[in-house]
Amino acid sequence: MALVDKVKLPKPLSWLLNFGRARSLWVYQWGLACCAIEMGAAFGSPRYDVMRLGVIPFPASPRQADLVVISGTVTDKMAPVIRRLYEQMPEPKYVISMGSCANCGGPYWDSYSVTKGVDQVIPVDVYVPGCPPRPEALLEGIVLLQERIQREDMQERWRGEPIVVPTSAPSSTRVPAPPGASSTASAVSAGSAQA
Amino acid sequence: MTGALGLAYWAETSIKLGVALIVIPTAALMLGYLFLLKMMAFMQSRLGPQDVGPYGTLQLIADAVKFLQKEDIHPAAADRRVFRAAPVVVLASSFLLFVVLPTGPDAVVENLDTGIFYAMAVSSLSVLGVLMAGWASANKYALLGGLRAAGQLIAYELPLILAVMGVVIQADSLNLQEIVRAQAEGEIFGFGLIGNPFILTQFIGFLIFMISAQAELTQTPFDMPVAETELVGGFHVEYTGFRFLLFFMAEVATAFAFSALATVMFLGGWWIPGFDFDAPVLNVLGPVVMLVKILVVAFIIFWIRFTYPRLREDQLQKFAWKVLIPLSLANIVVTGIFKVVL
Amino acid sequence: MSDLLRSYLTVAIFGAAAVLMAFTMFGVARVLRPQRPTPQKLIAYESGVDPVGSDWTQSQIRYYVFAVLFVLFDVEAVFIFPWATRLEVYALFGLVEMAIFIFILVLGLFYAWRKGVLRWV
Amino acid sequence: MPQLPGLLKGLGVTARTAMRTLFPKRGIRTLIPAPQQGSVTVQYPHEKEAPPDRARGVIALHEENCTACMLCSRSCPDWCIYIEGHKVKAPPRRAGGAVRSVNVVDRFDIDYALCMYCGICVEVCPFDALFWSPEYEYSEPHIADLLHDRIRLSEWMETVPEFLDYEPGSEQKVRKVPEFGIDDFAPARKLEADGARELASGAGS
Amino acid sequence: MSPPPTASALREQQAYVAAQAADARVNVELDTGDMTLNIGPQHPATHGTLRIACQLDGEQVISAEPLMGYMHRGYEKLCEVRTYPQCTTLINRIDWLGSFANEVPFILAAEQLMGVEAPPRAQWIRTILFELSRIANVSLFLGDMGVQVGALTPVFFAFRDRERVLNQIEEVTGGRFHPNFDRIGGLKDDIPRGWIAETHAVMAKMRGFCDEMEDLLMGNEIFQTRCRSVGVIPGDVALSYGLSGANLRASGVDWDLRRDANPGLAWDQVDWRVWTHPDGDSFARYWVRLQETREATKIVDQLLDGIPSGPIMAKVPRIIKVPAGEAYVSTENPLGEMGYYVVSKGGLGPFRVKIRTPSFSNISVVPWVMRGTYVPDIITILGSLYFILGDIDR
Amino acid sequence: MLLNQFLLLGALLFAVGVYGVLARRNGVMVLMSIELMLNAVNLNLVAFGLQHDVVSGQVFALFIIAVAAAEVGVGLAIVLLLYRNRKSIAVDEFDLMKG
Amino acid sequence: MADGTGDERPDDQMGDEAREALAAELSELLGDAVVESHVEAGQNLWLRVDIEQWHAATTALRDAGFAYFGFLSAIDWTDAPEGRYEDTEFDAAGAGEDDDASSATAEETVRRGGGETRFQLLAQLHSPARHAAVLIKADVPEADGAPASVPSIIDIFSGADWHEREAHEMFGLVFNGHPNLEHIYLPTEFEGHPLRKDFPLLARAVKPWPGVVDIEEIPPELEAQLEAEVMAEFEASGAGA
Amino acid sequence: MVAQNIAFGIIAAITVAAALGMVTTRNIVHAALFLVAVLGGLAANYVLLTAEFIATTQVLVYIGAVMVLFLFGIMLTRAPIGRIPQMTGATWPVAALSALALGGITVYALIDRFGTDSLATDNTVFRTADVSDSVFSQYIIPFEAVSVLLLAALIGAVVLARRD
Ligand code: SF4
Ligand code: SF4
Ligand code: SF4
Repeated sequence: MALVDKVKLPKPLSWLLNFGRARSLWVYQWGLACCAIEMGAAFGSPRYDVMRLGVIPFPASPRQADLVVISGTVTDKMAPVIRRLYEQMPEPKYVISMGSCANCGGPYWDSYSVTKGVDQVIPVDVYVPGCPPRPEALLEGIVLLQERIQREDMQERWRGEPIVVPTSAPSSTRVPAPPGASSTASAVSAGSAQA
Repeated sequence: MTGALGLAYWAETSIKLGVALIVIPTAALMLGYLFLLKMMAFMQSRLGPQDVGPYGTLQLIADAVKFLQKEDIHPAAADRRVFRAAPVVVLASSFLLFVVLPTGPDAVVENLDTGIFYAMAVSSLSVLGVLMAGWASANKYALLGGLRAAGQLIAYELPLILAVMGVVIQADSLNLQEIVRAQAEGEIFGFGLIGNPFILTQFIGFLIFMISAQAELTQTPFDMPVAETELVGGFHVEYTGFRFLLFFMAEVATAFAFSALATVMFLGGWWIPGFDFDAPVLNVLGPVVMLVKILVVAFIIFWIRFTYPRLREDQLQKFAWKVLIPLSLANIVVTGIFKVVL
Repeated sequence: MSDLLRSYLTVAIFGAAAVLMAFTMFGVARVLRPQRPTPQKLIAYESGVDPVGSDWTQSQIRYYVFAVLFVLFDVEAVFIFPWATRLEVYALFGLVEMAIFIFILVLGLFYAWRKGVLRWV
Repeated sequence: MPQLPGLLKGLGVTARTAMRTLFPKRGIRTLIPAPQQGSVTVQYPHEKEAPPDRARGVIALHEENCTACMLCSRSCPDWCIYIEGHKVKAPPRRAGGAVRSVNVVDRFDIDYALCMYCGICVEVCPFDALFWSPEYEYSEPHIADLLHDRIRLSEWMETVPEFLDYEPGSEQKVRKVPEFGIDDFAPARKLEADGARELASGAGS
Repeated sequence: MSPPPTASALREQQAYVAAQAADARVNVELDTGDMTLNIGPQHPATHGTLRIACQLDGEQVISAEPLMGYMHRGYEKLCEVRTYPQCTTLINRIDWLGSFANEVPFILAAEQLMGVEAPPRAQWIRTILFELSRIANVSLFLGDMGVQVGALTPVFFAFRDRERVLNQIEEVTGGRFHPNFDRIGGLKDDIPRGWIAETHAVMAKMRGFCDEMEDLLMGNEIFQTRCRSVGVIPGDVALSYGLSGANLRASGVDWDLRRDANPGLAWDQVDWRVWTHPDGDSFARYWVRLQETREATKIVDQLLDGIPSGPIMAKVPRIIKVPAGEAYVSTENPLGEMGYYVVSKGGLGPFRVKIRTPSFSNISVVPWVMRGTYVPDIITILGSLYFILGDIDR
Repeated sequence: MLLNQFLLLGALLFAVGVYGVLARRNGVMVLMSIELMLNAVNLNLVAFGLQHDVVSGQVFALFIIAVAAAEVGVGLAIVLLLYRNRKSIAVDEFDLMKG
Repeated sequence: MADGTGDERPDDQMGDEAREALAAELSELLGDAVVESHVEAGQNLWLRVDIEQWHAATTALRDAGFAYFGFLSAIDWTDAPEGRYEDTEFDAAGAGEDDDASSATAEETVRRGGGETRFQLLAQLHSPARHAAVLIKADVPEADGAPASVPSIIDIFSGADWHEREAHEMFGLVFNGHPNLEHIYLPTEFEGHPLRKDFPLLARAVKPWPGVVDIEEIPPELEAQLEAEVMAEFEASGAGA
Repeated sequence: MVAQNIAFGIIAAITVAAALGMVTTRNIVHAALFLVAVLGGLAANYVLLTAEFIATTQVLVYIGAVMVLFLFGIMLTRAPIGRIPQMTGATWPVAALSALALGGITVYALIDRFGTDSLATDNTVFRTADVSDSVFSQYIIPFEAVSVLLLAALIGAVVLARRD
């Protein structure tokens, strides 16, 4: 149906479209556990105010959301719900996994009722470490995600593959930040931070 | 008929249409950006959008671009045709409102004789769109939200209409230009320098109008139908992408239009004290004056929205039927008495 | 063509413009957006669980009474509008007429109030 | 005092906040809007606030001190520290001493995807080899990259702040953070370069 | 200080119930058909993942049954396979808004079994941190309640001012809200230089925040219309459901473990009072919490000025083994009575830990209190009962 | 324009309305068909008014709109009442004489 | 102020004598229902009642002023394979050094209020008026490998509803008279009772413990040679001087 | 004139189509929405007939109020999405025949009687004021009667909708 996945778009146009997606991430108001409070702080606290970056925490329904932050423990009982809500979001959609619990079970790695990582249920675009991650850490994850969306290849994305960023170096050969740099995150986000 | 610009009908209409097509989305964007994003942020000691464009001005543009790329979902159980038509109905209702808004002696799309009556009629169309959306989504939250919204819209439509009546009695006309003229040429207690903005004599009417407008726009404290914490957004729960965008745009554009109506009817409209009523220069200055007044009124609407909690459904119905409607009827009678006696 | 018809032609054009605008956006979006429906995606959203019960409901009878009230008062407003523009001409006579009219309708409102149907829910 | 209706008071609160945010300046410059100063927002990617020194952001490893004693790994509630090492002979500490047998860390990984940032490992380490650094910016698109190896962990040493002084009345002693130098964490690598490891493993097989 | 609330709640509640019963009768005759509405597990009103299955009759609730477990993480089992220090850090995460307060009763229970007592300095600092986490926790409620009734702004104010408290907590413990700072026999570390003065300043700010909330939200007539006489819980019902904390005190029961069963912290050293409210409705719960936050800032101020000097750690072995025995210690946490029933067999870890969490009991009253209310009231009542998911589901 | 344009349109709508009233089983549908018929009449009234250059046509139309509104209000209430008692709004199932 | 108050009451927390007195009083009140009572100085008061009289005893306590429901739960007294409540092989290695914690593991002290069966029911009730709390326990006998059903007390304390459901889910206890004994936390298809000691935590069994000593020893045949090399280097560097 | 006729043609076509849709659709909400289209078309016809006030009233009262009432009524009597079987009774052929016959006769009569009488729309415009004057002089009694009628309808609706 869509033409975009068949036709190569001119550079400025695809830049604009990527810009729209990257800079208007309506994020779903949905928290799971302790991390949700730090997420709430990132979204709701004037000190962090994620709206500056174009991440707008308005929608309460997945239908209007572009981004979901899985913030907290994913239990086996919750996993199908997460799966469904993720499915109910319209494409293109992005997922940030926030905190150790969502990354791979965290403190409850040996529990009988906790899913060991949300990536067993839905694909994840960015993992934010921490327990809980500071709100700034979530912001860093969001900046990283925005960078990646800005460089995304729409054709690939529309066909359903997760984010493909052609220019970024394979992660295994990543360059550690030079000593003294305050940002030790990946080169991509460091670039954005100085931009 | 040749219009003010002395052009043929078609040329003139095309120009007006063009202007309107630019003005309406711009108005929506401006209100959205200024109040919905920035003003709210400042009231909460935040900054609001800041990174997208200078001071975040491009935020809503980015939103629009994004919404255009979103997948379009019709829930399987939904009634597709009605589902699709609903936002268009709502948008058309708010578009049609703009037809009669005067911004200068000649700067008006069409100066309909039934002016305000027409405005009330088209604004009531949005109820239909809301009910359609709520029903067609095949979703409980949406249906509940749609019904509540419809119930609220009709309840507050009445005081809205009745509050206007006082102005109509004072101005002796339904025509919005005539209403502006009546304010410009009127005088209060012999003091005619600033004319007679009807807010002075119709303060009760103005209050009722503003309260009802707030409710018609489903803004807090009357936003129970779209309450996020209960109904996850009400009738537009299931809407995605640009269809949601249409609802959103219509909402903000209607807010703009209602502020404009309030300005025209109660705040003296585009007229500037000291000018001739028909001075052509007002065609240029008028819109500016209007814009300033509209922004003031819209500011109040959004200010209240960001400050207040919302009323419960039964409370706001009670308020409409037991307070506002009797009050506005009384206002009509009192205004009538003054009109006849004085 | 009379002025009147021209004015309303403009109104029609504006209405059409609104619809057209919606459809243009629809067209643009159609080109740009992906379309990957899955069965899950098309289920009604209900806080993430299976919708329970049927997808429609009935509202209560109260809604209906409010709607009737609204219709009747709306009709009343239709009569008041022209009256209001000509009140100066009708003077006291018109005032009394309308006062009676409004009074009778307010009686209805009062009746409904007393009967306790002005309670939402 | 007559009570203002709550409705108006509320409007006053929001309006006041908005004014304070928009026009924070005093005196003649009151009329210049300066929301960036008036708001409490720290504009994250452009400006960064330093977290408190004790903040538990990431664990840094001072490799020189680590004896691969496994204590941290054992007391970690999440089982997320992976240590491997081998024994080498080291010269005596002072003249006349005997040759010592020391552990060299070959692998020291912390899985930050799993870690619960409790600090138990830092606390139990008897040799002051682990330190908290307040850094937090290490999100990754691939979960495997959240496993920080000993090189990455050693680099975090750079960012470890000094320990804080205490309020009066305390009897705690202020500890010191070891100096971080690029040579300091080298011994393991140097020994590696010397071929000790190859020697040992070659002889074992 | 707000004007004292009037106690007309009971009569109003009766009228309300009667009116609703009349409505219910009409509707039964109408047989408008039941509708089941799910609120949650994903729903903005449920602070996470509680799910409330409501049977509705039109807009009225016939029955509301909380379905939980979407956040059940199995603390009690996990505690059995962890050592005491590992448990301490795990149970931080039960009530994630007031985490330091979670550690305290557990540590106290372990100390009771071991027969050690923390030195006074540690006790004072514990109490300060305890009250700070209460402020951090309840101030979020004060704002969030606004969201539940539809006001956008209060929650931003709450987050804004709460950050200051979190900063203070983090400066001492290193964690914004999972401090893991309490140790059996004392504390992990002492407070850094300059902290006391800063905290005094923050407390003043928090009092300002309380005033702001009072003007912005609690004094607002719309808020009062929404909350008064809504969700009335009489005192005896509250007791029988085991409600605790501000929910209990808002029902007129004068019961506060800090005063009535002080298990060895410094509350008895300072001057403060317990607030109760006779109405038992949503408004009363908000009112009581607002007063308690104020009171907590006063407690902190007093405690800060009187911290005794000395060590922060009692003599305990480096590897902690708790002698066999059983102990139950509960404290007045931000959400209510949180208690740990610790059974030890003398090993490195507890044999069984029963965690009595306040929210679990507090929310168990929901089916009772929701009957006959309106859909929007569900949200108000849930909001005013104030629960934390981790605290319900554990 | 011809007078008959409008009259014929009115006649057609009226006939359609008649069909609706007779053929539909659903009470609400019947009411809606009646509305249709009333509107057809209204159209004729206004057209005739214009033809004869009197305003009365419009005034009558106005009154008819008012009456129609009242009619719908009561009519729908009756349908609801029937529904309440019979769980159905199929009109041909009701034999009102039998009660 | 007429309301919204709570005047400071004297610090009348329960002393040990009062606790003893209360124990005596309650024992008397409950009569032969009480199997045993126990008071721990400065702490808590335990009452062990006969399971048959569980319902009657709770009612009596409620009527005696203990109307504030605390909690209800159970204990499984069997030993679990992976618990840390006793030394495991790993812990033993590190724990040896300063093991001066008193290890009074005599059965009586472990089971305050006693207990002979595998499962024991446990509840706590407050009396706000007396500022006292009591922990009541009852042994749940086993029949055919499953715990016998116990009487439900939700007609006395409405709040016990969820607590009993939880105990049912976690321990498999069956409460007679409970209207809705379903899973409260776990998905309906979940099998087993997690808080029973024999319920295994799979993740712990599957994942290798990273704490096992993973240090490669120097092969003994090379030891002397390496030692000499190191010594030589040490001396060559002049540090030995 | 031509423009008016074209406009009329379009409007009439839409109106008739919508009317037919209304009586044949099997989805009751669709039927209501078709009725909205019919009413909208009629409003446009009123404008063509220079009855501006009636046109606006049509929109305000019919579309904005009566149709809302209908939709409420529909949702009160179960409005499932999708089709309702048996919306049309078994007697529909008879009904169709009668309607056809009626329509045929009327059409014949109209054409016979009025033939090609034309309407002069350019010189007569009834403004709102004219309607008003007429109501408040000539038709004052019906006007007051309307208020009583409305009151009666209101009481009727309240009584019917409420049972006690
Ligand atoms: S990662 Fe830590 S803070 Fe986040 S939800 Fe899990 S336990 Fe809570
Ligand atoms: S901080 Fe805690 S969880 Fe993380 S590695 Fe250290 S001991 Fe393990
Ligand atoms: S970091 Fe410390 S505890 Fe861990 S192995 Fe090294 S020396 Fe031992």
